[in-house]
Amino acid sequence: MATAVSILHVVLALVLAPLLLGVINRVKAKFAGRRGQPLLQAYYDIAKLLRKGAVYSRTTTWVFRLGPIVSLAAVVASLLLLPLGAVVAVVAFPGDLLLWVYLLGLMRFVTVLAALDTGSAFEGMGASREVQFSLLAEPALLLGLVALAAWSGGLSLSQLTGTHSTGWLTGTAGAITLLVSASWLAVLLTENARIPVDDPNTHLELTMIHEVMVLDHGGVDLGLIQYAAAVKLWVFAALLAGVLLPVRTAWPLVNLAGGVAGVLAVAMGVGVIESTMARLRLLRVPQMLVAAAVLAALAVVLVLR
Amino acid sequence: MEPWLDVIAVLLILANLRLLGTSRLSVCIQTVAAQALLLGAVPLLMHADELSARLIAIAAVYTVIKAIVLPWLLRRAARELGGTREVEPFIGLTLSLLVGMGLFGVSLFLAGPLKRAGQGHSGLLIPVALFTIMVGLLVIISRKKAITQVVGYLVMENGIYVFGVAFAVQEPLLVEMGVLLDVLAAVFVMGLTIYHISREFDHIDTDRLSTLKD
Amino acid sequence: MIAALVLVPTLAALVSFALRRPWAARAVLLAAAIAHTGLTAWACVVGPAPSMEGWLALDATGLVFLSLISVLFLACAVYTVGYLRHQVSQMADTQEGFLFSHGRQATFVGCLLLFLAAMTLVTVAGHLGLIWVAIEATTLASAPLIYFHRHHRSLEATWKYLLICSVGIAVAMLGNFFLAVAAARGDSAQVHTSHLTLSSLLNSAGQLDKTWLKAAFILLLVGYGTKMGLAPMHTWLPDAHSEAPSVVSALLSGALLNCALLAILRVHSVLVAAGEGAFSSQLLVILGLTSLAVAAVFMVGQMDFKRMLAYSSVEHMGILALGVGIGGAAGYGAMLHAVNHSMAKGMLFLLAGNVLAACRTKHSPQITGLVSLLPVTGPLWLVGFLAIAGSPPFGTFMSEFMILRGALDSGRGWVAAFYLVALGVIFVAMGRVVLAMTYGRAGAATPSESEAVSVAIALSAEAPTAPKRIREQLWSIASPLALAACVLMLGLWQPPPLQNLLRAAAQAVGVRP
Amino acid sequence: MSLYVAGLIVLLVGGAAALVAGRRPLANTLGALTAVAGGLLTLVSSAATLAGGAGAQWDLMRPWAMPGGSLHLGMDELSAFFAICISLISVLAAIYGRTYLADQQGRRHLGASWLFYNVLLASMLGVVASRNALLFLVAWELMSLSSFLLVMFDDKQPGVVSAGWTYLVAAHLGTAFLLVLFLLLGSSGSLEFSDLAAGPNLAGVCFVLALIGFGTKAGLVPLHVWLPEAHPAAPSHVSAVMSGVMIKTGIYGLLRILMLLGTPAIWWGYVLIGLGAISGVLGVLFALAQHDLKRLLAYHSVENIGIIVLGLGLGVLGAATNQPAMAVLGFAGGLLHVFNHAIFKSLLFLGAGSVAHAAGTRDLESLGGLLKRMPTTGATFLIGSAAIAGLPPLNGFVSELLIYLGAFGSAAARAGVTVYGAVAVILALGLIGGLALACFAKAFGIVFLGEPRTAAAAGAHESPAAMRWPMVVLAGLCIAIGLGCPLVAEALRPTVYAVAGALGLSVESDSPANEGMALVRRVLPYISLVAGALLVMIGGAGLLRWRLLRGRAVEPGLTWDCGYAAPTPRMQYTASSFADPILKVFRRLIRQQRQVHPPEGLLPAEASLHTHAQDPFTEGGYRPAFLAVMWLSGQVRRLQGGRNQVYVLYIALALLVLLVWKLGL
Repeated sequence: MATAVSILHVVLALVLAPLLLGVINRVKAKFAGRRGQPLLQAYYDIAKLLRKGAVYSRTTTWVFRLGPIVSLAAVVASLLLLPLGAVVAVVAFPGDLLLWVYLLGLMRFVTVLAALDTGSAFEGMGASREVQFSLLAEPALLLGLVALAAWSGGLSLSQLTGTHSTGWLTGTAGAITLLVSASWLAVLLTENARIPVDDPNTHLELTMIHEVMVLDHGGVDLGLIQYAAAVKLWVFAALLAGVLLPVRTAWPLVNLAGGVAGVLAVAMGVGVIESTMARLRLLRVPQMLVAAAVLAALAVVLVLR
Repeated sequence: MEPWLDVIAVLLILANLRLLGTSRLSVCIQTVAAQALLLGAVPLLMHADELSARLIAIAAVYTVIKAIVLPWLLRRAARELGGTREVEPFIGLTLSLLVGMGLFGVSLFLAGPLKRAGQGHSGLLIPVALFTIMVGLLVIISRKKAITQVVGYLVMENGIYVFGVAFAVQEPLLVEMGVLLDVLAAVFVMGLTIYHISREFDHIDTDRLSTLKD
Repeated sequence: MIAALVLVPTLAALVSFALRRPWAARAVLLAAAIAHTGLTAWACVVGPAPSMEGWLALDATGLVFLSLISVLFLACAVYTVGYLRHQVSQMADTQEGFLFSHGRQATFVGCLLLFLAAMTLVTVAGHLGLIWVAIEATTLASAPLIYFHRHHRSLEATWKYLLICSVGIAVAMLGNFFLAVAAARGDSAQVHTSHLTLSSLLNSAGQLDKTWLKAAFILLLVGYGTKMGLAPMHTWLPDAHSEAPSVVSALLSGALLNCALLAILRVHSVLVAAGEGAFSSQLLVILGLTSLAVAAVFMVGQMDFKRMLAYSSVEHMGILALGVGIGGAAGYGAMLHAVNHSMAKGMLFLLAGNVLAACRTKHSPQITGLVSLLPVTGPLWLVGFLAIAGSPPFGTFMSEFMILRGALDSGRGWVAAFYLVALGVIFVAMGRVVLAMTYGRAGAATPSESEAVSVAIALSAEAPTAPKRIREQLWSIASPLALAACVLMLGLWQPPPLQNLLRAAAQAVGVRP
Repeated sequence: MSLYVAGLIVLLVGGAAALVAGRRPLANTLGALTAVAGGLLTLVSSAATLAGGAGAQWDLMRPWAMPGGSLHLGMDELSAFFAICISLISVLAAIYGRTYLADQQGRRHLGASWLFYNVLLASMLGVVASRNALLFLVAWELMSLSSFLLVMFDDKQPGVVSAGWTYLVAAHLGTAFLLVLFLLLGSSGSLEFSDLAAGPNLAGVCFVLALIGFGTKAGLVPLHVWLPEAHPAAPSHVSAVMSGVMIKTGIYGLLRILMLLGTPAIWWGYVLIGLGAISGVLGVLFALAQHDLKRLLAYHSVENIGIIVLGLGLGVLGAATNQPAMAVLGFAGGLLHVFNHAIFKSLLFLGAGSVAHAAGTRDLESLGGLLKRMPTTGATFLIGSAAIAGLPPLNGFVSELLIYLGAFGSAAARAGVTVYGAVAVILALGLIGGLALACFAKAFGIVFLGEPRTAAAAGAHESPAAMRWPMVVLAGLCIAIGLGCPLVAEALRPTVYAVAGALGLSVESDSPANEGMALVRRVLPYISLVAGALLVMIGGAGLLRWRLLRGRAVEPGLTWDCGYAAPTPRMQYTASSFADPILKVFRRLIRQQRQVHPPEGLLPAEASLHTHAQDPFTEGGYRPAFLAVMWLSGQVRRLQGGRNQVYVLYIALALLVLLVWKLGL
């Protein structure tokens, strides 16, 4: 039963991931007083892209073609390792958290290389920023994991978020949860190219990161990339929701439902942030990430004290 | 004979001071020769009661070599060289004398423990030996010319000889002759070198002998 | 037998002086060197008995030094033959460009042989007075050798060598007198110098007067130390080594300095026998460390590679003094190191001669790419550097290692640290010069503006302006190759008989291995 | 045993034979052939030892006519492990090297080069097999010397001589510490390894000496300065051996001494972790700032040694505080990383060699677009890059994972103060991972992707097969180890147990140390599984893409440059620009000279950014120290002023001082 629910989570994630983009956009539209695009707009976009042909720059090589494929595979693999609150991951073993982190790293690596393969200065610039920011996000992510590992005594993501009772935001546990969550929110925003780090809606500003990296991708490749990005958003949102979520029942299906609701809530939260904040200057981003790392470090100290 | 030894010792001291006080090269050489002459007499005086042929022979050879042959060599070298006949000290003659007096004091001080250890014939011989050695070194150190350095070396040798005599270090002939021959040869080679120096350099001035350095 | 060792080179020298033809002199040189080596080898096997009431005696220590002198001399003799064969009547000075001539070849050979005789006498003398005479004789025999190139710098070097060493020797004579006094104390009123034979000194060591003995040691240490090149009495050494013909430098460094060391060792053994070993050891250690420090300081940034080698000799004399002073394993190490240093330094100076002949400058920054320029000398130059710097697999590593071991075993941690720091600095400084010379584009000697230089270059048939591979004469590379092989062998395999000999030598100078 | 010794003999004899062959082309073949033959023999022998358990270990002692020395060789788990690394890499590099050097045949003295190569191999194999301190030291220095001589192969190139000097000096000075170390350990009189033991209160001193001595060889910051000079200067197959395995002998030595010293002190662990973290982070940062491909790789060796030392530090910390699981994981991770780094670093150096060979330059800013021109080199370089960045499913990830696991385990157990050491390890590894990813994105991206930046790069060609195959084999190993990590860990177990056991941990089958190994056994199959799944999914996604695109229009075009229709290669992003933002963040740690000419005005003229990274340890530490010593000695040299009078004065003073001091006159 539990395994079936875990698999169901993966399926749901794969199906619902593009919905998160719709949710975010809807929230932003509401804040702006617009009607906004349809909730399923991301699905339409991806579907349309997957129906198209392709134009490849003569500069590019197979690395460029490999990028979307590998990043999709990597993010789906990371999904397999991902618990959702009390719903354990499909594959859970001690140390899976590291595999999870490094799978996302692999995704980043191939995306960056695909960007560099075009030989365009725009994409090169985006790639450079991508590695810079994710590099700085890494300590925050890892320290958060350390804090949770030390608190839960487990070495598996599923143990970190699932089996222990965080006591819903009270006492030390609550403090740790809050600190880690705040830290990881920053990581989420960075890794998924959201405001205030990046603006997913524009392509051509020199300030762009993720979107400018995929500038030369089109058709099926772009579709795969957009889908992979959506899944990645789900992955981070699920992690965050899993940590914050109070739903720890004996019924796996309830846990799953609660978890999915949590993920959607996180998406809405991201929408709120995007609506209320301006994009940071690029020089400020490292500061934000360092601050996030400090929060996570605080959590570590709190646990280990 | 002991009183004579003291007299000789005093004469040696005076010779040393004269060496330090003079500005003329020829006087220097002359003084060294005189010193050697005095030295030749010392063993004879010390062992006046048991004079042997061997002793006399040694004294004679020594005197001949150090008082006649070597000064003659030096004088010749000095003449060949031409140049000034001054000693050209680094430190003034007065100061040299003062330092010399100081060194004599040091010698007296140093001789104390040595005398206790050795068996003194004359209270003055050991300090005089040390003094002479020091003066020799002082002459080498404080004079510019190469030839004065040879003179200083000779003075030093004289001092060592006095020391040997003072402690009656009576060495078998072979060593003694060897020593003498070595000294002779050393001075001879030095003289030869100076002769070459004179040809190589305009005049004998060891100032010029300082191109090799770090 | 022992006397023959001294007499053969002396007679050969006299013959040589009389010879008119240069080639004949060279033949005499080679013959005498071979004969001397043969006699030495025989002495190694037979172990001749002391003669002349102990005035001549060849013990293990003497045998070690005699052997290394003999072998080195043979190597140098072979090299000298090649060196003299190519002498031209007029040479251009490498620094200032003027023309100069040489001394007579026969005289040069004669002096070399006399030098050998004097050094041999040092090793076989069993009487301190005789040792003194022999050492003074080495000075006199070698002075003309240094002045073989007739120009003002070599003259200056000769003069300094003569004067400073003579002063040192005079001090040593005073030391001998002191020793005689010390020996005579308990005895009779009359001092009798047969006391100064080593055997009698060692036998009656217990009755020696301690104060006089100590004073004597200080005087002898400073006196012979001057000759040996211990700092701060080493000052003649760089000048003489840099200006003398390279083969003479090799002998000075590899053989002469060891003779002076041997003289000090003799006195040291007396002190050890008298129970004052700690006193002399301490002084040796201190002077050894001073020499190391001075050598290190002067080798940093040294531009003249022959001077660099000379300072390296100061360094190694310091190491030897240190090793003897420390004793224990270091005593054996010191004996081994004396052998190693002679071989390695001899090789380096001979190679320096080759380099000088090819590049016509002692200024190392002007020399690059020796490996390409001189296919044998270049690599060997590097090998020599590694060997002298104490890098495995060369024998010097083993000896320096043993000296370090002795230092640490005897609890002298700071001495060991100082030793290592000095060695490190020297390695760095020397490495910089040697590597820059050995490698890189061969673009040696920027020929001086003087016309004379090019004349001389044309005469010597070596054109530094066109840095191309030079075919090297067998005469000039055979000896360095052989010496390199020796040093290498000592680092990989020390024949047991040699080990025994060195052990016995270390024991004889009073350090218990 | 006889195979191993035979291998050594083949190497030495072959080297000598190559030397005799001299400049003839035969020398090249002969040298490479014997290197391969000897390496294969020792590879087989040491693999047999590692696989055969305690029974297959051997010990061979022959007398050596050298006081204190003996020809004592032995092979235990640790030695065998390192011997395998050395043999494997050396064989592949030799195959590569023969072709790499082929165009020098007849022009250069290749015989000497191969002699040095073979001696380097033999001495490395000797180092790991020596059981006598004197023999060890001789082998150690032979290793330094032969590699130095190999570095000097291209001595006509600018900078090589000074690089060689730096290397030689560093190697020699490092050895000085080892001399003292072994003499302290051997104060009982015997220098056999079995008799070595630290005297009372000397264990700490010995550890520090070993750390400095072996750390210099391994390239730990701040003792690393020779490494980025020497490794790029050497021919590439030599760089591969030096960077891949030679520096690991430093790790071997450190482990060997730790094993001799027994139970470690806690602070050793902290020191190791601290140095490892500093080396790792600074190494990769400096690498990021380099524009010379081989120099960049050399700095990555510093980084990877840092990772290895982090693992060892974790192990030592675990051994000191009796946390067997952490210790075993630390050692396992460190040792596995030794092996992994040997593979991918030599792969990368061989790739860099091919690039330099083909394009004639190693300057990143002059390269580009090589993947199309050198497909095999490019693909293998990509695999190596991903592996060194620690990405799954390749081997680099596995070893880092083990170290991570040890640290996370300690954190999860909240085991006292050591937790902070563990957290430091995690943080350092995380930072290193991110930076390495950035750095290799830059290295691979700039060199192989995009358009060629110079004509030389445009005219590059793929290397001959004999140079490609070693790279393919190594890349295959990267993947194989990543996928088959459980098997590899099992093969490594004896070595890990030997180390842990010698450090005072009980490694019986039911002891707690097995927790660590049990964890490894539990985790690694999952890694294989997910890695396999990943590959399947990549295949699936590829299939999907192929299905979707089938029958549709796929056209070539220009890179879309936002409306600017004629991009030139010069408009591509440069390596300097790529790394610049990251380096700015860490500007306090690295000294980068920046020459910026920003675009100015409405119609900007030429603008440029030039960066030049100097090693702050060289520029800020060693060079000023050298200059100070030079200055000081320059002052002291006045003492030798050329005047005889002064010289005699020195003699007189020496006499006076000694007399007054010793006799109190």
